[in-house]
Amino acid sequence: GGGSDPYAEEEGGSASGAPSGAVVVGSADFPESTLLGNIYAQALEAEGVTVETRFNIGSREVYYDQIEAGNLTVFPEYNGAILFHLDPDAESADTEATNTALRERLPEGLEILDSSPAQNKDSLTVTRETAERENLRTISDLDAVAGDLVLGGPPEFETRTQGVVGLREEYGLEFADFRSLDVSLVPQALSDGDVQIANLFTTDPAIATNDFVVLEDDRDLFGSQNVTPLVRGDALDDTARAALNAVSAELTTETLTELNRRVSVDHEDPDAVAADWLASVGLA
Amino acid sequence: MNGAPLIDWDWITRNLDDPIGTRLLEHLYLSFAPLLLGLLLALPLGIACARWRPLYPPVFTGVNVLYAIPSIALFFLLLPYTGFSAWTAIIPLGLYTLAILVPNVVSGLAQVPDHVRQAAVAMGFGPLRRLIQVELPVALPVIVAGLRIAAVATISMVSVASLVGIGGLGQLILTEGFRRQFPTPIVVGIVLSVALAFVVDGLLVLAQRALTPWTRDRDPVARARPRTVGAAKGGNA
Amino acid sequence: MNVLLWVTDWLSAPEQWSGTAGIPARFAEHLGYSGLALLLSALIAVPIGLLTGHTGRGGFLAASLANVARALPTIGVLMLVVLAAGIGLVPVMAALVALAVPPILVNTYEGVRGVDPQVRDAARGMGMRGREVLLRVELPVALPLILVGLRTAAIQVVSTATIAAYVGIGGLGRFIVDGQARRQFEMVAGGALLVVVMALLVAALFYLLRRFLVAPGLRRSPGS
Amino acid sequence: MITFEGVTKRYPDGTVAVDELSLELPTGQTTVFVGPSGSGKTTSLRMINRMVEPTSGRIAIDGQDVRDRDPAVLRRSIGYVIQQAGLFPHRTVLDNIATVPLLLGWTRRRARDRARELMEVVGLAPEQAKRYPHQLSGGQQQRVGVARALAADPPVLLMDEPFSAVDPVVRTGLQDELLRLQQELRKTIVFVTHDIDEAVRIGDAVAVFRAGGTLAQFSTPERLLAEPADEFVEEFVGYDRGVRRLSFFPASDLALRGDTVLAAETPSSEASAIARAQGEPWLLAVDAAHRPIGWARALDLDRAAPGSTLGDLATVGYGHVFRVGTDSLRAALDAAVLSPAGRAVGVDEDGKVVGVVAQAELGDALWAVGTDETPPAGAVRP
Amino acid sequence: MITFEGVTKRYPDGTVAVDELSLELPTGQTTVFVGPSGSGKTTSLRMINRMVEPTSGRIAIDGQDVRDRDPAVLRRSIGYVIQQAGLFPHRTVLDNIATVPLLLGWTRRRARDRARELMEVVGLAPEQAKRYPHQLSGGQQQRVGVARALAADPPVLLMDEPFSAVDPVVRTGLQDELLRLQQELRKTIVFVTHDIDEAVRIGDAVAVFRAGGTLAQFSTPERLLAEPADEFVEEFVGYDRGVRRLSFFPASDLALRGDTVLAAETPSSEASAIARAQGEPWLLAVDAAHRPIGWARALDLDRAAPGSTLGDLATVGYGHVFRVGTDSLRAALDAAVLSPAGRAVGVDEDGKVVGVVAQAELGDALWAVGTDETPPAGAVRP
Ligand SMILES: Nc1ncnc2c1ncn2[C@@H]1O[C@H](COP(=O)(O)OP(=O)(O)OP(=O)(O)O)[C@@H](O)[C@H]1O
Ligand SMILES: Nc1ncnc2c1ncn2[C@@H]1O[C@H](COP(=O)(O)OP(=O)(O)OP(=O)(O)O)[C@@H](O)[C@H]1O
Ligand SMILES: [Mg+2]
Ligand SMILES: [Mg+2]
Repeated sequence: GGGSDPYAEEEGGSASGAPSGAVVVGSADFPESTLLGNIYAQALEAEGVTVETRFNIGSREVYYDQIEAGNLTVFPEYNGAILFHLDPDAESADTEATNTALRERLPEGLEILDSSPAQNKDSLTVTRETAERENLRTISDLDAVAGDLVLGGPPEFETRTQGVVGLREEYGLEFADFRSLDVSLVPQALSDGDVQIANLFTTDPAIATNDFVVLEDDRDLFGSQNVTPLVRGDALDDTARAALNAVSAELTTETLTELNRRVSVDHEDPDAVAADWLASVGLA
Repeated sequence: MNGAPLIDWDWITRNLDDPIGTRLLEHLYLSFAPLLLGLLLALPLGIACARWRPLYPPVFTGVNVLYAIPSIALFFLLLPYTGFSAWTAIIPLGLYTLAILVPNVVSGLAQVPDHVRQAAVAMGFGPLRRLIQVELPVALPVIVAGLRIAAVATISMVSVASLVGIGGLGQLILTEGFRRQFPTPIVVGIVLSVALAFVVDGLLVLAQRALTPWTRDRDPVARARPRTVGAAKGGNA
Repeated sequence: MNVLLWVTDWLSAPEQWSGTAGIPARFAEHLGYSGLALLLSALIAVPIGLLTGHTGRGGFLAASLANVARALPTIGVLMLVVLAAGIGLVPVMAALVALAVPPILVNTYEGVRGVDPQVRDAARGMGMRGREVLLRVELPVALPLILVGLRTAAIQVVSTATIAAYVGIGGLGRFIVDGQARRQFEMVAGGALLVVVMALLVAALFYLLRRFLVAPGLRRSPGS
Repeated sequence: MITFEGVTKRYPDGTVAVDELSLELPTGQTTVFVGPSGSGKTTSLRMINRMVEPTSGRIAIDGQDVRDRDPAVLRRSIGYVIQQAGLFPHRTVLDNIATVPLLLGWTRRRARDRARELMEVVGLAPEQAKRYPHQLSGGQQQRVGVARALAADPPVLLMDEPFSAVDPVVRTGLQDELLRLQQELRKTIVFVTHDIDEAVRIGDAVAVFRAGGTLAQFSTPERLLAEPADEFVEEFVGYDRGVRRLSFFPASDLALRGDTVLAAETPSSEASAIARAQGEPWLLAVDAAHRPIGWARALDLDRAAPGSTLGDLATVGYGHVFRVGTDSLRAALDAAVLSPAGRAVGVDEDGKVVGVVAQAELGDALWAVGTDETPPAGAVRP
Repeated sequence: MITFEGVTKRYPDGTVAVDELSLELPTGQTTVFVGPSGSGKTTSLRMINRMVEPTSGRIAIDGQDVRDRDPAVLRRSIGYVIQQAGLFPHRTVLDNIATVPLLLGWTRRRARDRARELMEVVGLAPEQAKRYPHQLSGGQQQRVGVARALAADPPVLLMDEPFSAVDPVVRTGLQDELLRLQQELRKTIVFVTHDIDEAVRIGDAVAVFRAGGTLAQFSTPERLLAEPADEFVEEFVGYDRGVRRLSFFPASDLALRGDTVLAAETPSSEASAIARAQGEPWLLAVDAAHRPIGWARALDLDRAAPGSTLGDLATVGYGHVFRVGTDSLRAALDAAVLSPAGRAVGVDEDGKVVGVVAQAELGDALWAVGTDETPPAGAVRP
């Protein structure tokens, strides 16, 4: 389940600062974000924090402003992604370096809490069949065959440094064509053979279900994308911070992938999956 | 899909209240507001065009050009200005209704029989009083007919706004369904959207009957069909 | 105003005018999808409209179905068919045809129904058989309204074919969707402008069709 | 009195609809504008209530130039009835009629009471008050139109082809109604039609317009038929005007003879003797109430069986009758032509025979019409 | 000959539109169906070309049951004209007229030639061939409708209120046209109207329908006016039928006197002498071509200045004239009533005076109409 009517109270706007009382947890409009939002909300509630939720808000362009304005106080984010949002020219590196760079660029009032080990990174992924036929394991292995492959991914992948541009510059790869697709269509396009190589997120359950092969990012192009709570510092007390950091500590890429699978493949409700997991790790 | 049934009744019962219910209400609001906005713009515009005929061709072209702009594009283009407020959906959808409502207002007024207008002048009605007490009431059935088409079209178009994250039942379709490769929310979204369109249409018919008692038992066949004027046909873009 | 400037910049960049992702190619794709969808819709809706209008039977059913179709949310249809049939042309056509059939059907039906009963009667009274009445009298007399229906449908299809971009096939929607994803608003606006241009061309085409297909004796009847 | 003084109307497209029209329409009378299509009748009418403004010239009501008055106020004081009645489709019959009173600021209750009163005046049943115009027949709609025009009791009534959209039978009924109303109300009525019969029937005076918006003739209806001013008018009033003109001469001036009218019980022999004495070949048999039974031929009476009565032989029917008090020469002629005896039977209001018109007498009356320049005062209406 | 034998039509909703109708419509003649609205005229007409199928009974054309023929083929052999002409709005006048020939498989050239020919027959200018129906006046549209029905030269013509949508003047013109055409073509025409005047004018025979779809009377127009079968018919044919009936009696039977017709140059004194000799108070002055100049009163001649001529005194005008060869008693009566002398002037085709009808003579003719049961053979048309 998602949040209440997200713009019901918008008009008046409490742009002046943190909302009085409740912590407002948001999420973007893709399943993993909603799942994480649910996990955060429930973990906070378990610690007695009053929580409001505003889930399924559109793209980062939309919700980031809302966090800045103080209408949202806790948001599940990825450290690399916010960094590039704030500074498209930033260098990506490991988790620590990314977080350091990010903290420098975050505006007044916003901060990130502890990053979890769980990463949802961009990847280049192929079917097992292609991997075996062309003998692919790393992105560098594509060198010989890239010219025969059509790459599929969300539209922005074509123009990003952490995308087609970087692949050209870092790896020297030129693909036969780039096909832009809505994120949720990419796995299907790959398995149907509409594209031969795809930009997938590493926690996408479709990777396991379809037995896709994720090629190793041997030159570290995609940087780190650790799940990290983006928060308004003044809205959270120590209890709340501790609760969120506890979640980050427990969350791994494998767990996240499994939880994603339950939401997107088994079509379980995200709030139920969140509750389940929190209980299993003793956080609720 | 994975061979799963098209409809997962379990999901529906679990989510009946939220998000299904909330999205439905949101959808209603997102449809109603553009209609209201459209009507508020179309009435003066249509009245002006009916009175000063040369105004009509450029206005007609204008509203139709607006209508031809893909809604996704308009949503995207408005985003930087209106941001994440309902206006991002309401403004484009409201503008679209003009292509339906303006021609209907004009033709509704044009359809006021000349002898009725003459009679009103001859009885000493001033222009404004004539408009309000005679011409608009007589034009009402045609205007409401346009409103019906616009309502159905708008209700079906609201969903597109989900692509910018403001789409009522479209959210159900996009985030609950499409992004999770889960047909049930999509089917529920479609069915509810159609049902909403029918209910609203029915309510408009009832409203028209209540507002225009003089059209009753006139021509039952004509009443059952919405009237078609110019390019004014529903649909979504 | 600088939006306009960006758009002209974008439009005048030479790289936009060549290649499989250039404007001409996208324009042609868009035109192709729209034309195909309109053709399919016309093949479905015109015969049904003519028949129901001619016989007066099944008209209510056809109109009701058209009403349902009109209320369908296009992206819902699109996404459902994508889940069922995969990406490609099929979901796009399904969504566009569902969109285009109602106006064509309703206008064709109304056009034939609206033929002056006296004229229909005279045709029968002169010894025309059903088919002759339909083809020689009802169809030509209904033609202006049928064209209005086709035009309405065509413009909607052109403007809605942008959704093709969502399911990975081209068309002018690509510019809009990609522009949004990449935060290049001049591309979104440029794409929208191209769609409007195509819609205007379609309107012009229908104006010509009306001039050449509709008997001069009917030109005063409903329509543009 | 409504006065046109050298009134010209040139429309923006150059059409001269009315050309130097000068006319005086007397108060309390019905003046009919008649003429072919496009001859400027409607334009002239509409200049009176300023729905059209003259290009030059002056129109005055009772001496006051209409241009000195606020158009809306002026119009509220002038009733206006048009062809399709111009009823408001969205208002009930009652509310249609109450329109002008409400505009004048009457209370709703008073306006409605007045409307109900007028419904009766124009012959509409009270249960039609709540109907909408489309639920009425054409004739009823016209009645509502007239009632609406009369609602605020305006002294002037403009009627533009008010009855031309209804069928001939209803039309005659509406004309009768209007004549009856006018008898009572004595409004200054300007009535446009292009039907000369209607003009002659309704008008105290008739203005014949010709193409180009000029006046071809302005006179009483009777004079119009008797002396068309020129060939245009003559053609316009049409063939048949001779017989039609007979409508203006009352049958009451005819000398009726009662001596050939006998009770049906009169023995044949006695009747025969009377016929011979009068030199009349036909006798009219009447019943005890003095109502006509039929004509008997004198010849047959002679040959009748003894003991038979006049009634036994009067089988030929009596053709038509005419009402002495109200009918015209035209009706008397009609009755005579249809009578097997070639003689017209005149009856009174109750249908009792007043007498029989001798052929010579009727002939004299007819042939005199051509020479007789003015019809007698109190001429009956057609 | 078209025969109805006990034909009944009951519509699915139970309305009995035509009830046991039996009729014979003679070949080459015009039969008019007349009657109030809803009396089954149209239904009866449409059963002839099977646009409506009878519930029971039999309709035959020249003995052949229409049900034995393919409807489409049957209809192509029967012309059909309806109220608003039912023209095809998308075809030119020429192509409208050519419709049936093309259906019959004629070549386009032949069909068009035929259409052009027919345009002339019905009085349409050739330059209207390329026009579309909406560019024509109502009367012209009706002409196209008639031409279209005649195109394949069908022996039978069905006309359903063909002229009722045009104004009275045009309507009379179209009726004249039809009469002239029929004189030539001698089709079997069935003509529906609810205008009794039109029926009487157009029809060789008139069938009066009454509500419920039964026949009230079937007879010649003259007889219909003379002897309405019952009160319904009498009311339907309307008042005035007496004078109207005069239309069926030719004026040619009137005895004309030439002795009171004198050249205009006749000296007054001479004329006065003649008047005295004839015992006539009025003399008609004619010019050298024997055309009427005006009436002079014998009384005035006596008092005239010496040397003056009849023409100097004949200033009174001569009123109307009637054409001896073609006009009816009705026209003669009209002329007499309008004449200042009370006497009708009869002229020939060229407008030359044939003679003057004495009052007594006209009166006798009029009064005789009531008794005269059958009009003389070759009766003139109204
Ligand atoms: N608004 C107008 N603009 C231009 N010409 C007009 C206008 N109204 C009327 N006319 C022209 O003025 C002339 C007189 O018109 P008017 O309506 O007064 O005629 P009418 O006698 O009432 O005719 P009808 O019997 O057809 O009603 C016509 O030639 C008409 O075409
Ligand atoms: N298709 C139909 N179904 C049911 N009733 C019909 C139908 N057509 C005609 N009627 C009824 O049959 C009766 C006769 O109709 P018809 O049209 O023959 O009358 P009509 O004499 O031609 O009248 P009008 O003068 O009005 O044309 C009417 O009562 C009419 O309502
Ligand atoms: Mg007029
Ligand atoms: Mg009929």
